[in-house]
Amino acid sequence: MAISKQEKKELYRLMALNRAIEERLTILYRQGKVVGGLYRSLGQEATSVGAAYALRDGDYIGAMIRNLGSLIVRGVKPREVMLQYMARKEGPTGGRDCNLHMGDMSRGIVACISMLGDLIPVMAGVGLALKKRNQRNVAMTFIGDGGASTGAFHEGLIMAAAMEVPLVLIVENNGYAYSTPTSKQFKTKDLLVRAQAYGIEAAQVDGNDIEAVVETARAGCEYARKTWKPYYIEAMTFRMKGHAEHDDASYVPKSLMDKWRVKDPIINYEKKLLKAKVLTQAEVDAIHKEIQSALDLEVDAALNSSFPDPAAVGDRVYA
Amino acid sequence: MAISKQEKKELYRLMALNRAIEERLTILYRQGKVVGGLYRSLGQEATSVGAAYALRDGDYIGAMIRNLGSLIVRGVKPREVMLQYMARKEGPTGGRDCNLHMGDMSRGIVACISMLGDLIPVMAGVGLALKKRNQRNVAMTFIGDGGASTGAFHEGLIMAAAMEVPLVLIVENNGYAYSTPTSKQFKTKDLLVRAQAYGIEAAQVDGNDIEAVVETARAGCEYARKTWKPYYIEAMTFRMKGHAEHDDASYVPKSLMDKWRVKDPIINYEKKLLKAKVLTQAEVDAIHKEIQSALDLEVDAALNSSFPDPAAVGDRVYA
Amino acid sequence: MPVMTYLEAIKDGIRHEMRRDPNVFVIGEDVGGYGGAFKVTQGLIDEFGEDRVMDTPLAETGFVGAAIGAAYMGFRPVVEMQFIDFIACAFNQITNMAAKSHYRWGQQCPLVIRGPSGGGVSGGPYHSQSPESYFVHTAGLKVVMPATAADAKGLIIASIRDNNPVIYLEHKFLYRRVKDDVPGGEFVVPLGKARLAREGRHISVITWGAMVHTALDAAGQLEKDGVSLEIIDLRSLVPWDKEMVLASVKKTGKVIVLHEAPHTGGFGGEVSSYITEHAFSWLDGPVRRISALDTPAPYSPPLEQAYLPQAHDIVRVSRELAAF
Amino acid sequence: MPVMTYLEAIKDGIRHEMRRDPNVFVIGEDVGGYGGAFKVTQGLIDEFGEDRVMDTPLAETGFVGAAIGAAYMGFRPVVEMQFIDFIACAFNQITNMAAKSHYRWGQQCPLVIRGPSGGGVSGGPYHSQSPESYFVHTAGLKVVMPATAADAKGLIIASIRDNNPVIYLEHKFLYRRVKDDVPGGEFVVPLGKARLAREGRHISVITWGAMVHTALDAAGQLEKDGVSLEIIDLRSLVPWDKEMVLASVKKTGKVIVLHEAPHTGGFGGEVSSYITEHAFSWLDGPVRRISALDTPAPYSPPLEQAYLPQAHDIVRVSRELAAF
Ligand SMILES: Cc1ncc(C[n+]2csc(CCOP(=O)(O)OP(=O)(O)O)c2C)c(N)n1
Ligand SMILES: Cc1ncc(C[n+]2csc(CCOP(=O)(O)OP(=O)(O)O)c2C)c(N)n1
Ligand SMILES: [Mg+2]
Ligand SMILES: [Mg+2]
Repeated sequence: MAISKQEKKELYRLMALNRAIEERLTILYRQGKVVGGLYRSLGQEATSVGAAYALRDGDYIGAMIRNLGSLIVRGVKPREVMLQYMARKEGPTGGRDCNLHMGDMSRGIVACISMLGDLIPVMAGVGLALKKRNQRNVAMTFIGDGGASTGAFHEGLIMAAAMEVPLVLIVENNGYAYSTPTSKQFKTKDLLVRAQAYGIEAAQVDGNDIEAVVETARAGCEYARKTWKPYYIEAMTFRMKGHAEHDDASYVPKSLMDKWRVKDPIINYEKKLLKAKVLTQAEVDAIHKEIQSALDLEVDAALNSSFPDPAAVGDRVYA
Repeated sequence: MAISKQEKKELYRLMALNRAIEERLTILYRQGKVVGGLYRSLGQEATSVGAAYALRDGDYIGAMIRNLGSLIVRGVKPREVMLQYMARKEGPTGGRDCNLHMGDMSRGIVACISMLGDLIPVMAGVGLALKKRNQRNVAMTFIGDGGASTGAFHEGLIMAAAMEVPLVLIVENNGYAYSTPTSKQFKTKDLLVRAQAYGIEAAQVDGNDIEAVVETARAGCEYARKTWKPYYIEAMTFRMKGHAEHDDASYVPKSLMDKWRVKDPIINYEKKLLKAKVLTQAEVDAIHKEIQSALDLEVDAALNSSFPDPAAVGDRVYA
Repeated sequence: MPVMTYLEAIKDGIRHEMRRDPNVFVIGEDVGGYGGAFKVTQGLIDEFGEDRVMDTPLAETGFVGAAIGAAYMGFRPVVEMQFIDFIACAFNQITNMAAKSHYRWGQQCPLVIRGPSGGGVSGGPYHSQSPESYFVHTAGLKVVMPATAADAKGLIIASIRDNNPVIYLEHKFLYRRVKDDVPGGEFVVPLGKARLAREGRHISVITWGAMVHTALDAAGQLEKDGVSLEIIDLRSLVPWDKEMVLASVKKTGKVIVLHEAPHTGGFGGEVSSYITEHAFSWLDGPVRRISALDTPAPYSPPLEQAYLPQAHDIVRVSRELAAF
Repeated sequence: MPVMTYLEAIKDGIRHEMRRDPNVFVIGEDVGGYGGAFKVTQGLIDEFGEDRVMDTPLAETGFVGAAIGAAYMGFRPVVEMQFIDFIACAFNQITNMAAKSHYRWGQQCPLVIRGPSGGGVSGGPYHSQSPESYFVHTAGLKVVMPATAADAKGLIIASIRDNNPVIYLEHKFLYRRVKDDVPGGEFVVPLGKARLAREGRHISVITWGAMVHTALDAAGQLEKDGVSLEIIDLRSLVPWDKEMVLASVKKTGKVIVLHEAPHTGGFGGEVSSYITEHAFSWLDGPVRRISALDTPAPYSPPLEQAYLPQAHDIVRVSRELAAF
């Protein structure tokens, strides 16, 4: 299914929104308004937005902490993100959990936990439930090059392969796990080989090319919906910031940053769409302006919202 | 390094001893003398004996509960096995642990625990220690087709590959994990593909052909000693008994049992050595007679040994 | 009322729920055609098929995780650990994923994790553990430990119907040794209600699981000496029946908390402290704890007997308390 | 004596041991060039090189397992959990492999697993846990929780020299907030010896980790009311200093056990029960426990404050006890 002109514009807008929200959060972080750490997806927006864009009604997503783009695509509102990062009462977790640890099954969103890898078997279980219901949908989730070393990654894929369930796993190979480069994590060229170990169909994609990501993810989801089997996508991308805002990433060689800076997924896509006349410069400007003025309101609203009532601390431990 | 005539005789004797000890244990089990379960390696003796036979002075082994053959090769005495299975005071664990859960670092033997897979990272750590000491030896361990699904398997191989340590892993693909056939565990043809996922050198071998096992294991150990890198061997074999003596394995199709019965590693090796005139029938008979009369003494000694003193129960929790 | 073994009663409860609710399914190693290592699920596959009695690869984190995902989707998985000791391999999924999802994001996770626990069968360090204390300390989990066949059924049904993750610890020693009248069909024993296993006058013994039977043994012996034990079988540890316990303590003034798990950090400390906090003025002596030793579970019978609490330990401590 | 932060003191202790014993090495995620998420190991790689300050893949079971193997071989690994919460991912290796090897087969396993624990920094459910109770219940492990910079050093050295697996729980809130005189060079604080953090007359507060400081706060407030708290910092929970605790209890007759971990099944129950068992006749009131709530650790500051024990909770309970 080719990507329509309208979809291209939307993809551009979604990536721009992804980045704009994070930039606002960075400002709020510096102002001491974000509570705790801030995890950026700078440079990885195409993977996050593009993968989720392949989803349909009834599909499920388990986003990780750099997958703001995915959450936006699946209907999470900027306000929710702001409220969550500022630990407010009206945020999606009522201030109980932080950053993108948020879920809402009514919108098909499963919350992650910090322990990397553990969402993979859980999303395999979501896939199992879909199959049990005979519902032709997928359960998509993400993992980093770092998280791919966990036992949960292995056991999750083992389960998905054995049960034949429509799990779509996006492996974001972004060069580093915190300060540890992939060369210290594994000796293979990439992580695509891992899928073969489980007999899982797989593809590799340029994670900075949004259209390629959308097409690959659509093909993967289609396959999973049709066969009930898992699909594995390795997106090659790069983390253009430190692990979190407090980390200046000085351990990343400048040459590597420079190499990837020119591959910026948003700037390049903008150029491409302008060149292809899908967008005009005026439209681009309008998109950004609209995003910014909307975010002004969201940030204000979030800043003016209240913190949770301490009396609520003991609520909701049990269903 | 070709296998010498003398070595061939020894390999035959070791496999015969492996089986004979287990047959005695089965009798003792039926007599109610074995405390707890009994786990046989019937049909897998060539893998267990052959892999360990590739080891040298200074190498380490982490045997699993079907690797009696490996332990014998590495110096464990039949008496120790009897005492352990009968929960006696003078047994290797003083009656604290069961079956082949026994270790002795002075003989290079690391004890397994029941949780499958967990010995793999531990043996990677033994390999790490060897490398730190600049000692050109290997750390060998085993896993079944079932245990290969554990997160510990994945994390152990990830660690061995990343640290580049001389771990030699023998994957015993014996058709079943308890009652679960490999077809319900994984969809790939075999488990050799898993090694590639980690960039680990690997080979597959007929696990019922003792000479092939020895040669493959020697090559793997040689590689690991020389490069400090891990090596992975998949041995194709079959579990000719139930998971334990209480399990009649009625879930295994008769045709499968029949197919593998004719591949018996000991009977076939005996035929081969007789034909090649490495052994005469008289020598074969002598080997068995010697084993049996030695075992008569061992069984008697074990039966006459005492149980642990209950007063010792609290000893040795801390070093 | 039909007489069933403890093991049959568990199966009867699971079967009843599977018939009642199509969202209930069983998942674990060898639970299908083989019927599980102890045969608790034997025969279920014949009635419900492979889709609802699922054999899995050997991957505790994998299948517990998958069960959590299915629970989020509205299913009610009943996960078997082949031996409960292997629950350590899924510890993170249980304590961090399942236990916390309702608190964190309001998502219920109706899940039962069950399996053979406890000692007395020479299982050694990895087939004898009584791990309840690891889970009682994790908010969001419930913990259930039946002592009788009737409770085994009524509590597994309540656990399956509960909207939270429940750790249901069966005692392997009781599987075929305990047999009692079990109501057929619908039968629910609510979580959090203890059972008065024996009425008595002098000392309250608060216990759970297989130790209920050991306490009853001791009570028989002590009766001759004129020491009368009241025995409360907690049935579930989270939630636990504080009211019944306090009422008994206020009656007797003397208390033993008895459990099979090792001593230090065992749930006995929780019960004992709670009693002291809430019934101090009624106590005629210190709350005493009797438990297994602080060692791994040893394999050899003489060692295991010394490790596990025995009736004579209860007799001894009861006499000391009676004389206090 | 040099003044160091709690964090510097940990590093100073590790460095001291690495200089003294070539078998000591550090292993974990990002511990090398990056110096660890909190920079506890910063600079060690410059002095000791990559072979002794090893960055690993993201695999807690893998690197804990590897450390165990190296420990069996005579090395003394110091494993860092990036946050202690991730220790749940290595639970089986720690509780079943490392803890039990000496009992089972006589093999010592000298290993330290350390990492940032505790709350108060809005870390949320997975960066705030105080998991000591999971480990105190596992025979074969030792558990250490320093409250001062000097102890942080003296205890990490004792932990590294210990021949058993030691869970060393640093408190992230104290890393840079606590600063005190720390002896340079050789300095060992033996495991199992508590510290009298404050002498007092009326109520004994038994506590550990960051709560020592909260208790000191409360003591200052109560002094004005004429209520004098004696504060005992346990320093290590396995083994724990029963003698010092009993001596204090016999002096004051009133006790608070205070900890940061959730309430039910916390180590407070162990300490409270033990005191009641062994000093019943000296108690002028029930041993009271103060702890975090039975919830996951919430993220938002007002919730986290309500969750964690605060000085005013100690003040309140102390007044109640004083009036008993
Ligand atoms: C099981 C586990 N161990 C350790 C951590 C701490 N940690 C958080 S992010 C991170 C690096 C993750 O790297 P990667 O998976 O490549 O994701 P990226 O940050 O590059 O998106 C680490 C070690 C964790 N979250 N989970
Ligand atoms: C982590 C873990 N889960 C479950 C078990 C229970 N169990 C013991 S043996 C076994 C099957 C093992 O199969 P495999 O690894 O193929 O070894 P084999 O018995 O065929 O030699 C199972 C499930 C275990 N020992 N460890
Ligand atoms: Mg990464
Ligand atoms: Mg097998």
